[in-house]
Amino acid sequence: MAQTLPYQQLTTCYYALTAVVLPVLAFAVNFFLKKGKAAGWISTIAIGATTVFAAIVFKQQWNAPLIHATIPWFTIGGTAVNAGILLNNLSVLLLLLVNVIALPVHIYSMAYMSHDEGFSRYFTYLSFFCFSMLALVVVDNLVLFYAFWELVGFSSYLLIGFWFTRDKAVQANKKAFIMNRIGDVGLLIAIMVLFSQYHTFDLNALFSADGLVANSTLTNGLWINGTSTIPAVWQYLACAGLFLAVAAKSAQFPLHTWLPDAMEGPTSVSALIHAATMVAAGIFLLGRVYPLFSVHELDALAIIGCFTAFMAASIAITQNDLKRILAFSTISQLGFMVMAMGIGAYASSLFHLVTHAFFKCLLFLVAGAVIHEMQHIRDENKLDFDPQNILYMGGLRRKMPITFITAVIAGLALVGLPFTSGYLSKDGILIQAFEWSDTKAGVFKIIPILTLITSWLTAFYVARLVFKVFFGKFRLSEVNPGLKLHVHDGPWKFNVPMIFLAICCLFPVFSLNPFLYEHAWIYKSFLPSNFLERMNPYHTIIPIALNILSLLVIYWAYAVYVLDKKLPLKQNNWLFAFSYYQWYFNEAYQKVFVQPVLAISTGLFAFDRKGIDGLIHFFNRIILWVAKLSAAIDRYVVDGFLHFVVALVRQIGNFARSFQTGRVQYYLLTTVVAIVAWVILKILI
Amino acid sequence: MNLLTLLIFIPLLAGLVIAVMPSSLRGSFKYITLLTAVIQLVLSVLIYLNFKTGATHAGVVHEDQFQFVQKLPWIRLNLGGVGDLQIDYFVGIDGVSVTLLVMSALVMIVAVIASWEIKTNLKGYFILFLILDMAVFGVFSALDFFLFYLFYELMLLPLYFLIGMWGGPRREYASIKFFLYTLFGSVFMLLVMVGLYLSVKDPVTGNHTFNIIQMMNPANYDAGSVFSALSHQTILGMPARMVGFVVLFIAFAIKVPVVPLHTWLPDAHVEAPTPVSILLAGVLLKIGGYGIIRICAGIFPDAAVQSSYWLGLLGVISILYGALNALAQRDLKRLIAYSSVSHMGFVLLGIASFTAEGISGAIMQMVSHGFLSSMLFFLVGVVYTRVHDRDIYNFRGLATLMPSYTLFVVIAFFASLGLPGFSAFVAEAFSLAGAFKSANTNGLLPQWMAACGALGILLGAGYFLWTLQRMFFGTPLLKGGESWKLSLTDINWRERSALIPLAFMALLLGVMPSLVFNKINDSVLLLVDFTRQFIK
Amino acid sequence: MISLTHYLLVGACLFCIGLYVALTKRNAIQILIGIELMLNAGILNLVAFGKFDKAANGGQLFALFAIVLAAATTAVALAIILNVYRRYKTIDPNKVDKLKG
Amino acid sequence: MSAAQILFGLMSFIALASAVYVAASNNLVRSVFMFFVTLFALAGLYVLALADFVAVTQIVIYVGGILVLILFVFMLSGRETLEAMQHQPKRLWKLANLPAFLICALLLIVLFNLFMNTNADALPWIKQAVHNNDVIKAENTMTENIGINLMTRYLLPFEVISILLLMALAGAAHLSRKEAGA
Amino acid sequence: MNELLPLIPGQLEDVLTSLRSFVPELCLSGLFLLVFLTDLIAGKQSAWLCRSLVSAGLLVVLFTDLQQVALVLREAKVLFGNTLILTRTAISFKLIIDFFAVFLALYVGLDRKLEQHPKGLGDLYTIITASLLGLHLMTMSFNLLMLFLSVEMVSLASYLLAAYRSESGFSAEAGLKYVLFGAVSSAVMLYGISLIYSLSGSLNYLGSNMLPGLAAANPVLAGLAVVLTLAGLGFKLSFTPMHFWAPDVYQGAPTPVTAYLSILPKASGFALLTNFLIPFLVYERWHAIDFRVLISVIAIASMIVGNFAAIWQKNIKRMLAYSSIGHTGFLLMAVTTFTAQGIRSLTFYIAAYAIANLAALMLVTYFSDETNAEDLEAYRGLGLKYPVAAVCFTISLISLTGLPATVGFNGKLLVFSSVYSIYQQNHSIWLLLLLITGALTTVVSLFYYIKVPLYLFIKKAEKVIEETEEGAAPSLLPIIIILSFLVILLGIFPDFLSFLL
Repeated sequence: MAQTLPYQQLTTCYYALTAVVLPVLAFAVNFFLKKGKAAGWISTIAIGATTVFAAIVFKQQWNAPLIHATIPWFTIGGTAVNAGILLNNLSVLLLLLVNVIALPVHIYSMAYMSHDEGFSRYFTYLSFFCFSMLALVVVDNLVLFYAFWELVGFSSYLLIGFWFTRDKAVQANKKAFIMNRIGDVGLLIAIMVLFSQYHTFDLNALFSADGLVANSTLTNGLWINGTSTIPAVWQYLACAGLFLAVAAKSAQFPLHTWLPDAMEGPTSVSALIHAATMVAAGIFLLGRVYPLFSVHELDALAIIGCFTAFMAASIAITQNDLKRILAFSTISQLGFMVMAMGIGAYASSLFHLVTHAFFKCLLFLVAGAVIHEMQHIRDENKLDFDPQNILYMGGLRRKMPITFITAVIAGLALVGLPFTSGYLSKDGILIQAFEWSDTKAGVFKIIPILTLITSWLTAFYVARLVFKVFFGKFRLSEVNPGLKLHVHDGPWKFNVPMIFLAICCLFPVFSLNPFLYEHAWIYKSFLPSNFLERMNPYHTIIPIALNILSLLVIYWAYAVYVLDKKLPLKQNNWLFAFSYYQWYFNEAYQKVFVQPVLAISTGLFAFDRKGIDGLIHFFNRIILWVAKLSAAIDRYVVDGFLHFVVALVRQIGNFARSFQTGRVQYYLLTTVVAIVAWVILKILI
Repeated sequence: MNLLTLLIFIPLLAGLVIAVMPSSLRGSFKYITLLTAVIQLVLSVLIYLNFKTGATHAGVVHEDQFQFVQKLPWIRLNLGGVGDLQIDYFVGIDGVSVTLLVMSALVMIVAVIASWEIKTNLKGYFILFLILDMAVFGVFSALDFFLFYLFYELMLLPLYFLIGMWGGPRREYASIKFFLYTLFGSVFMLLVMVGLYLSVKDPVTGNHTFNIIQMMNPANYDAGSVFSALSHQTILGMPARMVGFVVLFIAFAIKVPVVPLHTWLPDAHVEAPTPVSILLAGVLLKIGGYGIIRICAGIFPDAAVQSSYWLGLLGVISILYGALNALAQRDLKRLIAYSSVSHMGFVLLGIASFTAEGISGAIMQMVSHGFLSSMLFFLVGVVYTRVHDRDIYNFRGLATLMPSYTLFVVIAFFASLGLPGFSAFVAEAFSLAGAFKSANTNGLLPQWMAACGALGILLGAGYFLWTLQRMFFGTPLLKGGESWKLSLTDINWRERSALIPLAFMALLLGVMPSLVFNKINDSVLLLVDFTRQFIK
Repeated sequence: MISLTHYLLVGACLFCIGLYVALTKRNAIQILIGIELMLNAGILNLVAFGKFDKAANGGQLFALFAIVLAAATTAVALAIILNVYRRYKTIDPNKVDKLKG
Repeated sequence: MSAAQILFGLMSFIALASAVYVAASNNLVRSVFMFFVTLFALAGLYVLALADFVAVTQIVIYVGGILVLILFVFMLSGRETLEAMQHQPKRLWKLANLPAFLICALLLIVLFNLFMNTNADALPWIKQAVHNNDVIKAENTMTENIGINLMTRYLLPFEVISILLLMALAGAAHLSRKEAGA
Repeated sequence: MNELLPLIPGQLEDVLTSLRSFVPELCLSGLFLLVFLTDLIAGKQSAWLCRSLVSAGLLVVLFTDLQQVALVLREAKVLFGNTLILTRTAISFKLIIDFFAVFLALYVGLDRKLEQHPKGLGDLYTIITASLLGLHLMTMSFNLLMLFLSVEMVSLASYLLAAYRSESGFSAEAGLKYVLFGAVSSAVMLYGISLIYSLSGSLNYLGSNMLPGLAAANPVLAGLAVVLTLAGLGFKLSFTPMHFWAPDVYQGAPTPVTAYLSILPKASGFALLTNFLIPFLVYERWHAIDFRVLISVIAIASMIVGNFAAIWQKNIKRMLAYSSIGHTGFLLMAVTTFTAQGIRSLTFYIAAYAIANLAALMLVTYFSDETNAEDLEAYRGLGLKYPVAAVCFTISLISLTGLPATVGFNGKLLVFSSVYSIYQQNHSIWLLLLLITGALTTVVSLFYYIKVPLYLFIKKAEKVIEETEEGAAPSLLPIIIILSFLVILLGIFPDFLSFLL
């Protein structure tokens, strides 16, 4: 370390570095060892050790003054680019979070992937991902940030396409990478704008409390920094680029469609990367560059976040693929976080990031466990069905109690019922959204209201998911009576991580007071904004209204899915078999609630598929078309010009030799004509 | 013995040795060539290690700051009226050239290894190869324009034959196209060279001189000479210096190649045998970029700065156009050839910015592309030698059949598309950063160019990933069926030995770009400083 | 006194007639005759103007040399024509056109 | 009009008329003989220009040399040659000759125009020669003069042309030689 | 008696002093007589004897040429009463001519077709030796009579050489065309000279009357006179529009003769041209013709016609013929400078062109003798069968194209620089056009030159290559190798050549 840091800080730095480096060592070892079961242990031990270091760093650094340690990396022109780490609350929190999520997932994976041919490859990739992710959170400059930002995407690419012989997986990873690349380009442009304005890549210099960004202003269409002034449009462009990056990584509208497709990867990967860590990187980025955004840009963030949240939730309602439901849910929750950033609820947003990481990861692990069993059934009975379809499941709560319980805890956290972590974080966002809207024009009320509706939709789909999977009867055996069913909870490698994560979904981990999000330690450490005096009525009304209605929704769902056992969608032919009252309820439910929502949902889904994806396909086609066109231009115009020149040269040559008739008198005549022509020319001039 | 001279002429020596050896020893030719290449690598590494940095060793426009200089009087023709024709054997390097030398030396080795696949006319092949080898190093080290031009042209003929004799089915067309294209550029370069020679006088001897460094000093120009900045001469109504610059630029742009002067490249690459493709993409394209920096920008900084907008525009067009064309290809080699066009566009964009970041990025991109394109072409050669087919649609699921091969392909592809951790990322990022910064610092390039250039990165991901998906992933399905399956064995130790160093270098430079930047920084800064005074 | 212009004019006529003969005749020997006419036009000029160059006598001597050279040329040309006749059985130079393009 | 002028007119007329006949005739033998006439007429013109030695040479070499040579060629190549040469299709005016005719006429017009515009008798050098009395008079015998000049001032050309003739001799002899003899 | 008598001793004295500067020519004359007599006496065996005699004699002549250098170190010498001028440039030209004459003398005996000529080669040597005298005189002539005489001498020799293989129809046809075209040209030239004489009363370039007389005359008439004279020279140089004979004759003539025709008369023709033109340029009252423009236009036309038409050629000799027209254009470019530097570059370029062209034509002979290959198509795949010869061919063609590391490149560079330095002074658009055309036609020339290596190496032979029974003369290839080596050596160290020129 170049700077002289106090010994304490120096060790902290080394610990942090060790935490980053260990996974890459594991990666290297696995990479060169090739096949072998040892890979799982190597990676897991590495991540375990990393977790320990991360915890130490966290302990030492949480709420302590930030540490910024650098070594010179290279010098380009007049700019010395340093490599270093920046440890503040944000980074150490994420450092710990990633590890705490990654460790259970590693353990889980050892069981989950144990029969896969690519076992060691899997852990190689996984370690690489951990390395990239951990490095991403601690690095101190934009170049490195971009580097790891993209490496995270790359490892995600590798993991989504882990089963590379499956066409869908390969399509999905390509899509994911390219969409992320769009975001990367945005980020790159943003970085370049910042660099050209501030001539540095250093995050601390740029974004610290009294950093360069904080001291520059946007006035009269100009972006003024101490040394240079450029048109404000570049500031907008930087923000747009950053937003694009966030949208791509955190699957925000309109770049969200890769995430559902990314579910083609192993479930454990989805749990780690596409639920808890990588997708949160966008939020992390927002947290890092927060000072850059002006008020209007934040408003735009809020709107888009809110819209994404609502849209994804409404889509999640009707999905039947277990992992897709969770994927849309993730998009929705990320939307919450982005919106929270937009409304200035910086602390809540990060808080939600943390809590969400736990419960969503847990949900995926649960899903993985269930799918694992379903696959087992499929293979054992030599059937052909989609093991991820929740319509085939049901009643698993007795077969898989631990899984069930953890699922319920995670689900409740996701819904945001009291005593869970989700309650704490989500509540805060909602309350602050209402408070924020008070300061804005009336139209902005839509945002908190839409958020509220989204919460209820969340409650519904979570309930639907849990009921479909764990309640009622096992629907597959109704269709195939002779089904061999050896369904049970997974091995300890499944259970221990799940239980651990379930514990993390409960309130004591974050706040001793289960009802007041302001008391959460994470929240407190992130300098909450000032307008949250518990004076206003939102703080009472919203939690109560929200939770009561949520419970109501869950009950509806219970009514529909457990008591009814029939999908409300196909009600007409099945209704008479059930009680009138229930039918009436269903009818009402259909008419009043489900159908409109479903309509919106299908509409939005269609929009998602046809509209956004269609648009992307359209762009894709346009690009391909342009590519073909330019290839044609290349062949026919550019090369054609060349061939034309060659033909021209040959024709001139042909003309020149056309005089060469072989007749000597003709030659003489030509010569004489030339001379006489010269004489006449001479006379005329 | 001067290291640089040794470096340049060792291949010639080896070529002579091969020339006099009887054909019965033809098996040993490749080993001799390999040995030569290894010696060259050792020498170039020695040079690299002994290369001094610091503001007093920046070079560029200061003749005394060049290193490993050897200057011998060579041609002194008494021409009567206008004094002696003064041509020196003058070689030396500064930051701009040193990294390119090391890169070239390594790529040479890879090309020699790739030459194992050559089975016919070994003697001719290796002699031509070695002549080419010599010319390449000569070009990078020559500081006398005449010498530079000599080496520059000396590359044409060996390449013509290498493509023409050992190439694919349309080799005649490709080789003649290549030759004519390049010659077109270089003949006009000759005219400008002569014009420069007659405009510049060596202040010491008073003779006209071909010394490139002296051509950079406006004080050395004869008052009233064509290219004197003060005399404001015109050629066909255009400012003479601008004409000179444009002509030189076109000559080098053909080499780079810059759209729309690129169409020789896909044909040449597709038809060339693998080692020649490697050399072509890995080394020869760099000569274009090197020439633009050293010659165009060095000798005509005023014109270069004036026309930087157009240079940048051409760079951006190359980036996008090359990438789009790559997307439309189904021949793997052609795809990679077009990707070269796209990647070299970054070089031009970086240079056009005339910022330290941009030019460093451009040089880095040249070095990086040298490694990566060699790797890519080598990889194409691997498949092609096995089944003699390169059509992307004829393959599927190669990852299952050739896992190690696929690993290298993935590395090469991702490194090429600018994945951080590999050299191309640093290079492209800083080329773009330079271009971006330009608007702010010297006002030469508008920012939208950099932004458009960034789109090229995106498109790059498009075609590489598409290829990966289409060709390597999925379940194996080959056009040639079982027989192909049998021939498509995974890469062997020899192929590995070529690929690993390249991949390693790409990675090393990605992680430690200072290996390049430290050596070039002083020169780049000086160059930027030097050009800055011409910015109005 | 005969004006020199007259000599020039006669020479010009002779030259042009000779040229016409050389350009149009389909017989190598006739072409040769045309050439002799052209040569004589030149000689005529030399002789006419040589009158005013008594000391050096350039005109007349040149004329002598020219006559001798014409003779030598004719001899060589005839030898060649004879050869062509042996090969092609014609001395029409337009029919002797295997070499062209 | 002096006798010289009349003679000049006559000689010129004969020379040009016979030349035109040569141009117009398709009969080889006749044109050869008309060419003979032209040469004689020209020799007359030379005499009028006070170049008697040249005139004599003209007659000796052309008539005695060249024409005889041409006739020799006829004979060497045999009777059938002569017939083949004589029996050419009658084409006095062929359209194909039109361009040649036009260009020759054009050249003639140009030359006439130029010569008429130039007062040849008043050229500076001629005036100077008259002034220096460097003009050949009718009473001078130029043969002596020519002899001296050939041996002094023009010695080199004189010697060179001897080599030239020797070479032409060797070459022409080589070409005309029968192959079998070698 | 005669008023000339008093002048005789002075003039004889002049002749005697001039003889001292006339040693090479005297040697040549002696050699001519010797060869002529040997040929007469020796009969059938004469070829071998004559060849050795000529080669040895030429070496002596070369030596005497070199000795002459000392004579003209300070200033040019005027010989034989203003008929000849001996300058350093003339010596350079003579050196070039004699040097290549040695090679040609060796070469003619190595061409199988010529060697098998039933009438023997003895006369050929006689003619060549005599023509060399003419060539020498051409380089030095400073007088219209000498000009006409020397041109005629060379022309006559050329006709005879072109038609030499009397058993071949092509040779006879080439001879016929050549002699007819040449005779008309010389008639035209004679007419032009007679006009010059008419207008000025002088045959000496520097005679007191010539230039003032011409300058005072009607500019069109004076111009016409000069242009007609130039037309005769143009025939020797074969520049456009006097080039038409060249392709036919070059193709039809025996290959060594083609080599002779494309090198020697061309070289001395340029000497003659510069000698003829420079007085006009020096004389400031001459305005009838701007020679720089005229020559530039001719040069451009020649470069275009020669190079572009060559693209179409299938026969190698014919292609080289067209290319030599192009080279004439390029050489004229050097003439347009009318400076010492330009003339030096001219001689250099001629030498460069001559080496490469000679080598190329020898290779034409070589392949023709080995496999009866005359056309490009027949060259298919020969490169792999005859690698050394094919490599030499490539080298010489590269030199003709003017790519570096060959002597042709240096020549091109020198010509470009000399033209450029003039352009720098006067900014004449014509010079710029010349430069651009020169560059463009270089590219075009590659287009056809490269076809030869293309067919030799790259195109695969479609059928089995048939070899002739006896093959090429064994000593042909070593000579070719020497020449190719010279091409490279002088490409890298042009000093060796420029030292001599």
